[in-house]
Amino acid sequence: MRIIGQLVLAGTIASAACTTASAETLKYAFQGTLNQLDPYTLNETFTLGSHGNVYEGLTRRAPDLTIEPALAEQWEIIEPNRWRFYLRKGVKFHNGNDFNADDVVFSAARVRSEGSDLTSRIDPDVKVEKVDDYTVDFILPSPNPILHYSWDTWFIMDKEWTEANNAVKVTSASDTTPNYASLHANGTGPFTVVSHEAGVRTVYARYDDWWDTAIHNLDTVEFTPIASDATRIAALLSGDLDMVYPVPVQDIKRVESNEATRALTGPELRTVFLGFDQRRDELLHSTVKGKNPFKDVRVRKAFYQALNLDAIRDKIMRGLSTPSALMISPFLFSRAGEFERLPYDPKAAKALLVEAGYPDGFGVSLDCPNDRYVNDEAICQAVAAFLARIGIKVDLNAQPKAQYFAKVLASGGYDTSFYLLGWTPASFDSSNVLADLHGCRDDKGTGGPFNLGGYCNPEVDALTARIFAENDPEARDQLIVDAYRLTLDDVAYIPLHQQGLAWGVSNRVELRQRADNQFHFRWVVKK
Amino acid sequence: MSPISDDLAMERRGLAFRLRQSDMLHSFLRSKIAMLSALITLAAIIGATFAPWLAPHDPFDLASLSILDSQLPPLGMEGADPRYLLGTDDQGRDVFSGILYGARISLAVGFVSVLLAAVVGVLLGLVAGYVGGRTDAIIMRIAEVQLTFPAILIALLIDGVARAVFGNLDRERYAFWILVLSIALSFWVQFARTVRGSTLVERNKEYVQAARLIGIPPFLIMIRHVLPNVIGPVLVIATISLGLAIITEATLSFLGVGIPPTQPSLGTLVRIGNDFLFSGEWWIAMFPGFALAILVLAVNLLGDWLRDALNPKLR
Amino acid sequence: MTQIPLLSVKNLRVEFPTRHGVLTAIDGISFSLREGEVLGVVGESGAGKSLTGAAVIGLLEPPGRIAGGEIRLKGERIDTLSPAALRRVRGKRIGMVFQDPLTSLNPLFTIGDQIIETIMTHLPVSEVEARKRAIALLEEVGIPAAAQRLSAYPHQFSGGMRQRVVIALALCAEPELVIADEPTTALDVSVQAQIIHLLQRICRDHRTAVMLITHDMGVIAETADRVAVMYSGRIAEIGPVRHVIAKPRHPYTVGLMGAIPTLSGDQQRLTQIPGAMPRLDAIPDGCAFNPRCARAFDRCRQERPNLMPAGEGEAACWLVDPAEGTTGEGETA
Amino acid sequence: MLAFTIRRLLQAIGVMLVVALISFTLFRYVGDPVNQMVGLDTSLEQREALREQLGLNDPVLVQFARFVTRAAQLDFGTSYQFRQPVVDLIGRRLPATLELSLVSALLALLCGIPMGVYTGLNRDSLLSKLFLSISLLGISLPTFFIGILLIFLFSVTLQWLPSFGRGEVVDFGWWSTGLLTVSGLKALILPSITLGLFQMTLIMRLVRSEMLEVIRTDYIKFARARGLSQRSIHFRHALKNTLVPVITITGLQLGSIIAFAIITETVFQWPGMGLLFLQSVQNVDIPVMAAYLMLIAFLFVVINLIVDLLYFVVDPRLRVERASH
Amino acid sequence: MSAPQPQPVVEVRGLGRTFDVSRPWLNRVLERQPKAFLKAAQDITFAIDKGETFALVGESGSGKSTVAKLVVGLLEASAGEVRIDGIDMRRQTPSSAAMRDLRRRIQMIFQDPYASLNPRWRVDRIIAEPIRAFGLEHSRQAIAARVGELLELVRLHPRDGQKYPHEFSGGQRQRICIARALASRPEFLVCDEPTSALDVSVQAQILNLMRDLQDEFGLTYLFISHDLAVVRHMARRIGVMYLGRLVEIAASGDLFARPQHPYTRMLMEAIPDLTMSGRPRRAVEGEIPNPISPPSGCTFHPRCPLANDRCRREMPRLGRANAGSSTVACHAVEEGRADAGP
Repeated sequence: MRIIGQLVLAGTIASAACTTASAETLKYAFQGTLNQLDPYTLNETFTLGSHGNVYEGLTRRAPDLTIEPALAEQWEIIEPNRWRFYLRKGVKFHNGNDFNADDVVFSAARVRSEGSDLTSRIDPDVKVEKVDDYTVDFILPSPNPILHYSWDTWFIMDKEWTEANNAVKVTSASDTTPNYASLHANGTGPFTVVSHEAGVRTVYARYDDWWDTAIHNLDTVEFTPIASDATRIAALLSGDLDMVYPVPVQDIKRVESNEATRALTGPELRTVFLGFDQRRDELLHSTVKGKNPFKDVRVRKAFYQALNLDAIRDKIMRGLSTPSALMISPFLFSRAGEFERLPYDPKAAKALLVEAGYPDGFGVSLDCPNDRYVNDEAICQAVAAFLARIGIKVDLNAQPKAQYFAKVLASGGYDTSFYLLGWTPASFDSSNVLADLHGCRDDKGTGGPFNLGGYCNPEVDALTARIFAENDPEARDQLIVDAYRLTLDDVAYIPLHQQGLAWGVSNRVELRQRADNQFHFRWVVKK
Repeated sequence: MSPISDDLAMERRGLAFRLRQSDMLHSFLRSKIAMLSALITLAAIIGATFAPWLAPHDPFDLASLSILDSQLPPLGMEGADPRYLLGTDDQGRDVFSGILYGARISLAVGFVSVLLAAVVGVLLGLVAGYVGGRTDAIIMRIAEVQLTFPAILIALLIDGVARAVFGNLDRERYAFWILVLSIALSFWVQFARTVRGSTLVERNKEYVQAARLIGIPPFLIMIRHVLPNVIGPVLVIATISLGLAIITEATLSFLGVGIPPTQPSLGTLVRIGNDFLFSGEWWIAMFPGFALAILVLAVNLLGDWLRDALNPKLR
Repeated sequence: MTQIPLLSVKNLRVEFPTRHGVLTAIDGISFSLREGEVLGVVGESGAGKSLTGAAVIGLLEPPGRIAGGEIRLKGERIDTLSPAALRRVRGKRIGMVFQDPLTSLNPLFTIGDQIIETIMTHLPVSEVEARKRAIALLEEVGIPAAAQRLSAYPHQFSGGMRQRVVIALALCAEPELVIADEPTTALDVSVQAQIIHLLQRICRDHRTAVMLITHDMGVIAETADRVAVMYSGRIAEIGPVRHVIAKPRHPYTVGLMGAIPTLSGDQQRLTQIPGAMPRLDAIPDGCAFNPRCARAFDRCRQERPNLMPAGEGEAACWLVDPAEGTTGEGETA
Repeated sequence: MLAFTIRRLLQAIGVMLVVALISFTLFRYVGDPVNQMVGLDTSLEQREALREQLGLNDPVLVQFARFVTRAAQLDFGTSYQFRQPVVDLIGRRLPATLELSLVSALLALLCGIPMGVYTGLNRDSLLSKLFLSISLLGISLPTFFIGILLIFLFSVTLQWLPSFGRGEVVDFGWWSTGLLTVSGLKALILPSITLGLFQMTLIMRLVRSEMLEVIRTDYIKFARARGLSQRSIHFRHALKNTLVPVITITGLQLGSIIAFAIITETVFQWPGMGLLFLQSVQNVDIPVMAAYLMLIAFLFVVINLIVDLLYFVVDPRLRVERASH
Repeated sequence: MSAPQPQPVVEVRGLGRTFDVSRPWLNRVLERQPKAFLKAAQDITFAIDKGETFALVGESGSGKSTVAKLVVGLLEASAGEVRIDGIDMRRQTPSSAAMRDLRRRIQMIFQDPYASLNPRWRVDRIIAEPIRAFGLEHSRQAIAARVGELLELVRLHPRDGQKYPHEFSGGQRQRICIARALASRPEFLVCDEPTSALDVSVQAQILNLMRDLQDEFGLTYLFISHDLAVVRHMARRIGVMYLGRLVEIAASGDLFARPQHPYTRMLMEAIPDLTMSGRPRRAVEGEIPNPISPPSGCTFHPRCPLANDRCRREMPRLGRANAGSSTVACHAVEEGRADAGP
């Protein structure tokens, strides 16, 4: 680093943010911001992914997303309703404290306390018991085969540290003084937080006393949020950054063709789909009055068959999407291969519309986010164009996610007739898809909270209930297949595709890409 | 007063006169730049007005778009489709048609917002200048508050409000008015200040006193006597504001407050094309950007010339 | 006398190129000034009197230009000087006083700044000396407490005081000639008299010649030695003041004199010259005054008269041409 | 002058109260902040409880009164998205924006004024026309596009300058400056050009037209008649007289530079207040939005005050003392 | 006077107008300044007979234009009254028929012929405006005919109505102004420096025209000017103003033959002598003081060669002078000290 003048020297010494540039610094950017460090404040992929470098859960996931032991060395279901976790010994938090069962019990309580956004990680009725310093039991009200599926993002905090810093209460927005834990971090993970300036920069450093063997060779990691696609890509291309994500699909070619960079792509877990309001007797935003055309399965099917997903993949997604027959990624359901999409057939679609009594089509507005999914708005435009060909006039209402979600979710009174949404089951399991997206709901969302269109088939609900209780994997999968078949026959949704992940990576860097779009430094090797 | 103006310039007031005076026409014909900019502006207005008849494709007609035709390069490049002179964008829209239709929207936003700003600004300016006193003070304080909210902030706020209030309505329809309102809101102040200034001068002129003397009511005096005499600078500001409004619209589209991409303005086209700048499809951004720059440049040059031509001190 | 006149203007033509063709604003005028002499230039607006002053000092505004003739200062041609050389003449050898003292002074500088800058531009003096001289000048033009007033700004002076400052500025470098363009028009009657007297006194004391441009016959009558009456870019009549006022030869001068109300109040009607001065782009053939002249005859409509001797002065009128056999003597109505 | 200052300050407080009230009325409609604060699967009851806790269910006037009372003590609450006191957040971002704005304004002034003087004096010269054309380009392209093109040229293609961020900064207490390191200065170049171009054009054209008017005034003519040198006439007498409008416009522009920084900061990922504001709008972070708008209004008012005081310096006619005889 | 006096058309009594020129409240408090008032006109009293021309003369700032505006009602008076044919203008409600009729009967001619015509209006529309406003004619033909008539009256051609003001010279414009003023068939014309913006030869035309019109229509003029010669030529009686007050009123001939007030004398002496009679001149001293803080007592005392202590203390009132028709506000005249000079 070159310095101008003496004054600066003094300043530099005072400045903690200044780090010496070395080969082992990783600089990367993401489109969104890391708002705070408290691991329970926001249930959102990027935030959790970032925390995953600092904090650890009892389990963790490998690059292929299989569950691995982490802070728990192993676990067993000692009774159908009792799971026992054996904790790893000799693990130290970044502040030097030992990790033990007290921390797990504490974290289980804190993650379910008021203000936590991750309360769903552990059911409120689950009791957590310390057996000894390194053994913890979880007592469930009913059997749950997927109890630990999302525990890779339930991070264990240090009880002593949290209490000492008066941070037991999860930071709430209404607090006038910030929670210590939202500005500081103390995990067991491979990296410590050196400095964190929300929305500007977060600097991590290697944690030398990490319990696991480090594959990475990093000393420092520097994260900058860059919202503008063009700027983010420019920063990668110009060599200012080692890694950026996401790379807009149209720029993949450019990143690939650049000598010093490459694009890592792969399918993501999220399924993007279209939903209909099938609950109201008259659509809120449509030219059809007095009835709801989406209650007619022929109309839904016509919409389905009017869309050419291959064209959307080739042209909008640049090949970086997998048209999907199911509402869940094939990665997350082993028997997904048994399902196929309905064929693209505009003629048949038109015929279905005529049959349903809409020979001239009708108008409906499509709610669409424009900053949430890959090319979300472009997809909606393409959908509008395809539907236009069978006589459906679509008014596209594309908005930033803030306004979009405020409108279409339960809090906005499910104010939508036709919408585009993406879904990754938090538990990585079909039960979540069936319950949250397909469960019959009332006006407040009880039942299927994210079933925005109010699709309802009691048979599906019955199957879903059985799936939750079934511990035998094969029988369970069969039940899931049966449920999916029902929903597909109903054309409950139009699944579109699993969007692709695209990371731009400098050739100086080796790393592993995970399908859940979490970026973990622990696999990064810098040349 | 310069000696020569005694001899030559018989009169230095009145826009009508100056426009009618062949001086204006002469200076216009002499200035090649003014001619060219007028020509371009005219061409843009005609192109925009008659876009539905001139454009080879209708970029707003979703039914005619085929995503399979997207990202085709302009003629002369490999893989070009002869149907698309300047190539197509990510939705398969013909860029050339998009520019024509986009100019239509940009100009519409510009014209309507400037018109609105001018009407509001001129009226408030007239009243403030003519009535004076407390009315004047209040109007000018409002203008001051207004100045602390630049167009961008206003648009962001109004857009937020509109989304909440009209959220369920067709956005394509109200987005236009949001832009118009935001731009007009931040532009009226300049009109008001200028008109107020000229009105302060005019209201003390003797022709106004003559009108007061025969009992013409103040409102009629303002409209009939003062207004026509303060309209000259308004025209100049309007022209310059038009360019600024078009640019502001484009800028706002970058922040996602602009015209929705199904019916893109020039600015929205640039914003969309922005995403393809690095990926090699430069034509999606550059052609509309070029068109935008030329249009605004022409309007600005026209404004420049108008200002110089209308400024008696520079003759 | 064969002495070289201080200023001699011969056949001066000033033109303005316009798209309608070239307008001739000053059409071949000639006159001269002796040292210490006061020449009044009188005429109605548009007659070209201000332009004449601007042409002499080289401050014609573009596109106006000197298209012919010559201007000599003590025999040296100044109309052909380079801009830099001309700048050394301006202020140094020819001073100028403008009409409006309110706008003649730069409002953002103290009068001291302005005077000292002007002195130091033209005279090789130190700032201290320049300051002394500035104070002396201000005292001479009748500004009380001059030393303190140096640091005052123009807006702190009344109109009459400002015009005194302007005169001081014009006299900074002891010029040989001062061109005063309507120096009293913007002032009140009582102040007018003071300024006229000041100008008279100072020029007499310094032996400075003055070209006094005004539309006010009264001012001329009080101040000038000789007077040139201008009409439509030409000199209609020139001669000793007393002579021109008492016995004008040119019908225009006659009309002009008759149009002025007198204090004696014995006129029932004023003499009025019908019509107005022609615009520059519509100057009639022959004598420019012929359409308004009651005594015009055919020759006036065809041939343009030049100055010819008439009494003690000269007049540009066919009526005074001995060939016409008229005396040309008008009577003040 | 004291009276003047006091009056301006009182007006300023009035303006800021109005700004606050308007902002507040509008915020109600910008969106539901709660949605942004929690994950998707938070229940309605929890959301409602949070809303109640935040006081979002109170009448606007109550919220406004609360806001004003706290704001008077410099307490703008806690950011919904960052869970940090807004004052800290803005305080950390302020230096970045101010440095960028000031450098841009300086750039605009240092280039704009000489170019304006030149073009005003040499109306028909080729260089004038070139300046005018270049400057017109500055207002004919949207800022974001200029920014992207600059990045494309200087960062991606030539790799001379960084494409984003502030580079290395040096802290002095709470103020962090990028002006003292090479990388900080390099990082400043593209954003300040992007931001300053528009203002430079404006100033240049303003100076030009003022110059054109001033050189036609009587006092300039009189200065010529006194044989003063060209330089003194143009740069002493004329330029000073063009300053009053230039100061006014520059003052007004400085306010809008800070607002325009939103765009530039977005394009260059400049960690300033504009970026913060945009993030806040997207995330319905009402406390940050309110504080930002108040700060903008405050800066504007302060700049206006400075401008008015500068008038007194430049123009003696405005100084209080009356003309004496 | 013994002869029965004709009833005056215009009576002005105690007319005054004060402008508040104080600095803003806060400044006054902080700088401990009192409120400041500009007494632009004070205690103005005169009367004009039918068909007569009464002139007000004075230098700039003397308040003569303020009086003109007060008389026609363009300015609200702070004190005093203006009676037209015995009707007090200030007592009328602004929209009443009586007020409308008063307005019709009083018209004004302004100083600047360039500013007094709306440059965007055709001349015929300008002249027709009062006709329409007072509803004097209704059909379009009648209005056009009347406009043509008026144009001819001021020696212009009816066709000139089609032109715009800028197509006319200054003198012609002033004729148009006169035509407009005459459009409402007024009886009383206030002429505020009607020729001071014009050249001498044109001034003569306008002055002659005004006299002709006066003879033709029996008009009454209030004629305001700074030019003593013009005033002498036009007026039968003259009032001299100084710093907002009338200091002397006299018949024209008397005033010029025997000026009483020292200020009047000073003005006379300041006039450049065209006849070059070589009449002795006394240097005029000083300038008009700031009207916001006028001198005490007689406001002329700092410039007056005759001033004594009483003049510095006491404000003189208009009173009949010992000679001729004059009324003068001067202690020296009253005390007979003035006759020593000039």
